[in-house]
Amino acid sequence: MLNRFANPIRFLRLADQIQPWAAILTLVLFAAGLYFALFNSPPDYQQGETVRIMYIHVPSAWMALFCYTLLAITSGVAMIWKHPLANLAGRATAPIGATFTFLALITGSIWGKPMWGTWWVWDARLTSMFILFFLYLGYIALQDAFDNAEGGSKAAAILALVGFINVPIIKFSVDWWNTLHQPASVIKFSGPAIHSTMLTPLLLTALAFKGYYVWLFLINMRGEIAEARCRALQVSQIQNAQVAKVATSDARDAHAD
Amino acid sequence: MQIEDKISMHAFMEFIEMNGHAAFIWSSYGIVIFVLIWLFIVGVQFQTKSETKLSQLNPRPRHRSGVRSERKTGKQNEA
Amino acid sequence: MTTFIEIVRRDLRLSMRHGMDTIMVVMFFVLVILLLPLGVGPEPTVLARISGGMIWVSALLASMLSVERLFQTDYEDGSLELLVIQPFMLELTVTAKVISHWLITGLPLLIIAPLLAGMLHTGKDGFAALLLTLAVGTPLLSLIGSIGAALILGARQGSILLSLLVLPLYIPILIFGVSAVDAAIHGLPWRLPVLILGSLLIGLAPFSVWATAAALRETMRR
Amino acid sequence: MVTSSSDRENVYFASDQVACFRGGRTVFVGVTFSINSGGAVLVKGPNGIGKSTMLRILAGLMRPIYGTLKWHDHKTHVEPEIHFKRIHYVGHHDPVKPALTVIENVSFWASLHGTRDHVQSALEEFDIAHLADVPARFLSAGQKRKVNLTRILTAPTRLWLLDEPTTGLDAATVAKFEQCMAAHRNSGGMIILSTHTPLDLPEAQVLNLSDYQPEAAAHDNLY
Repeated sequence: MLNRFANPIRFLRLADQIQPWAAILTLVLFAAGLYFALFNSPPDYQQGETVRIMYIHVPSAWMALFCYTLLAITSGVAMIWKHPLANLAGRATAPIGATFTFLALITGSIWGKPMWGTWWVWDARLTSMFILFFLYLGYIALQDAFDNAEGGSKAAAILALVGFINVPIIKFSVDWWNTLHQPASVIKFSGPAIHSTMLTPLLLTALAFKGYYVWLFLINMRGEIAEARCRALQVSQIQNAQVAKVATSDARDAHAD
Repeated sequence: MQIEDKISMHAFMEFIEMNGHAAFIWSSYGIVIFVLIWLFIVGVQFQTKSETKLSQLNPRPRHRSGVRSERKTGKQNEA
Repeated sequence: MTTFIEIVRRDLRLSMRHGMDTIMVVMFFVLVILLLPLGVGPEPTVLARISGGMIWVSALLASMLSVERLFQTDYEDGSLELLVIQPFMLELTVTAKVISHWLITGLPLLIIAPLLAGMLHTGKDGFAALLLTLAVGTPLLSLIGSIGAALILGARQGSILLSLLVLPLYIPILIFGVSAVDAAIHGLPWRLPVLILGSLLIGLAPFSVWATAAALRETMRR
Repeated sequence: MVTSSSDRENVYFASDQVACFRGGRTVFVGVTFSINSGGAVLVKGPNGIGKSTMLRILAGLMRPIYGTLKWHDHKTHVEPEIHFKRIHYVGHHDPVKPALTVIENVSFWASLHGTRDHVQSALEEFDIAHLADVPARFLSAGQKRKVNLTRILTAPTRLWLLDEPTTGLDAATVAKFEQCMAAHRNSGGMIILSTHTPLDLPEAQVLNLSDYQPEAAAHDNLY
């Protein structure tokens, strides 16, 4: 009856099969991506060499949004089907997503220095990435703010859903705010205009990051599952010890009569 | 022999120098790779720490990929 | 319906008896505005230019600080436990709590805002926009703030956590509110941002109430 | 095991194989009992065995991880509001607002159940009518508990779920409360309560949660 719960053994066996493939895929793709980004692609006519920073800035921004979407999906699953592994999946995804957002911000500001002359520009994309970073921090902080981990994950799941609904609204309002205060950003960098030779390193790095996510996600999940088991065992050992103590005291009374 | 080396050396230096933006490009790549590796190490440490904690709490044969079969047989012939 | 009015009446009576909640919020609001000229300098031109933004930012912070206590007292004395198992929808209770919170804190901010706008030399035609955007914006602040307030029940360092959870979600309200006020001050058409703010209120209200109720149920399951 | 000997048709409230999972562990498993009008169940067991959790599940505050609760064979979690209309739950805390007077507190909770007229009679029942206009901050813990118990007298419901109702009450009040419980059961009501102080509850079924502890192995495949 109890194994109605998600049996982690199935998940762990699945993880064993996927993990080596994810590892190989990540390393190969990242190597290829680096090769294309640094050696094989021509410098941009306008920005010159600094366009190479874009090859890691844009994929990490994509990863930031990708991980937040996954966070919202796992939270939805956790709330609707009360799937215990879904909560753990949220705990495993959040740090990876937060790190990619942080990387997107860092590379964005480094990219801004040669192009716009200052480390930080209140550009619409960078600002909404900055806000997304705080949504991640809120999720992670809320998870660990409670004594029992399950309660924390449930509250964080609701926050992830609320945040997910608000991300498009925030994006829309920041774009509105940006057009209001800054008629046109200096470099109108529109997507489709990306030259085809630039597309291959961009996609390779993006796929490499996704492979990296799967790889690290599985590792984090193992840790989270082990952590959850430790919690369950510690609590049940206390419980068994208590029941045992009660049993021995009854036995002693019976013996005494 | 001398000239090719010099040319390749020159090309290599020029490549590194990325006409003036070397610092920005290499620093951003360096930071990204460093942070990704650091996050990976943190993940692995977290996994091993909690799994060792688990094995101490519950010494019965746990699901360990690969190790599982020999652990189980080891158990059987002991019992 | 009577239960709805009953809850609102109880909350209003409770805050009237204390009376402190409203005064605290208004004092905070006025104090933040007081700091502005001391920090930025009293020249009317400078103050007028940033007055819309400053009034909105301080109204937002005042509303966020007051929303933290929304469920806290009921959570501590066990009333929340009973409110969750009342024979009517929990969402109704949450709506009543949010409305009573708006009446206690949002409305006073609305009343005091023109006075402060005058002190910051905002243009006369900025007043209408300010009042309208605050009238539409402060209920939205209470709604989203109530989600945060429900999520942090029983958490360590609840107040810091609340600001971390809620401020990113307040950003769209701030942007549309201030853009309407600034547009009005410069004589430009300012209807569109107010309409967007209104649609946000109508769109997010049911979702926020559902999320708060879900958060309260989770709190009971902890 | 609690034998459910009562005949099926007038069984009002039944719990079937209820299991609870809380704070990372299984609190209890396979709890089955049924109660019909006029019945009472005494939940027993040492501290931390999950008595309060059991009552919170019966009240609908928490959802069991397995098993169902049925009221006349209708699952209670399907229409929670209807279930809430039939129960009163008394927890550890007394929901009494210090700023409001006693009568305001009690009539607030009564009005949530839609009745306002029983308030005065309920106050007299527990002889705290003289405190009606006293702000609750002047009340002692015992008096606050009395106000809490008065609350459930104002609106008649079928099922009372009481979690250690008589802690902090003096002997006279406990006797008075026992009379109220007896009256409630005579009028067809039901009571499920847990208590550590001796409480006279004639022919009550005993539900000892120690019999429903999960075996140690059950934890293995939990996570």
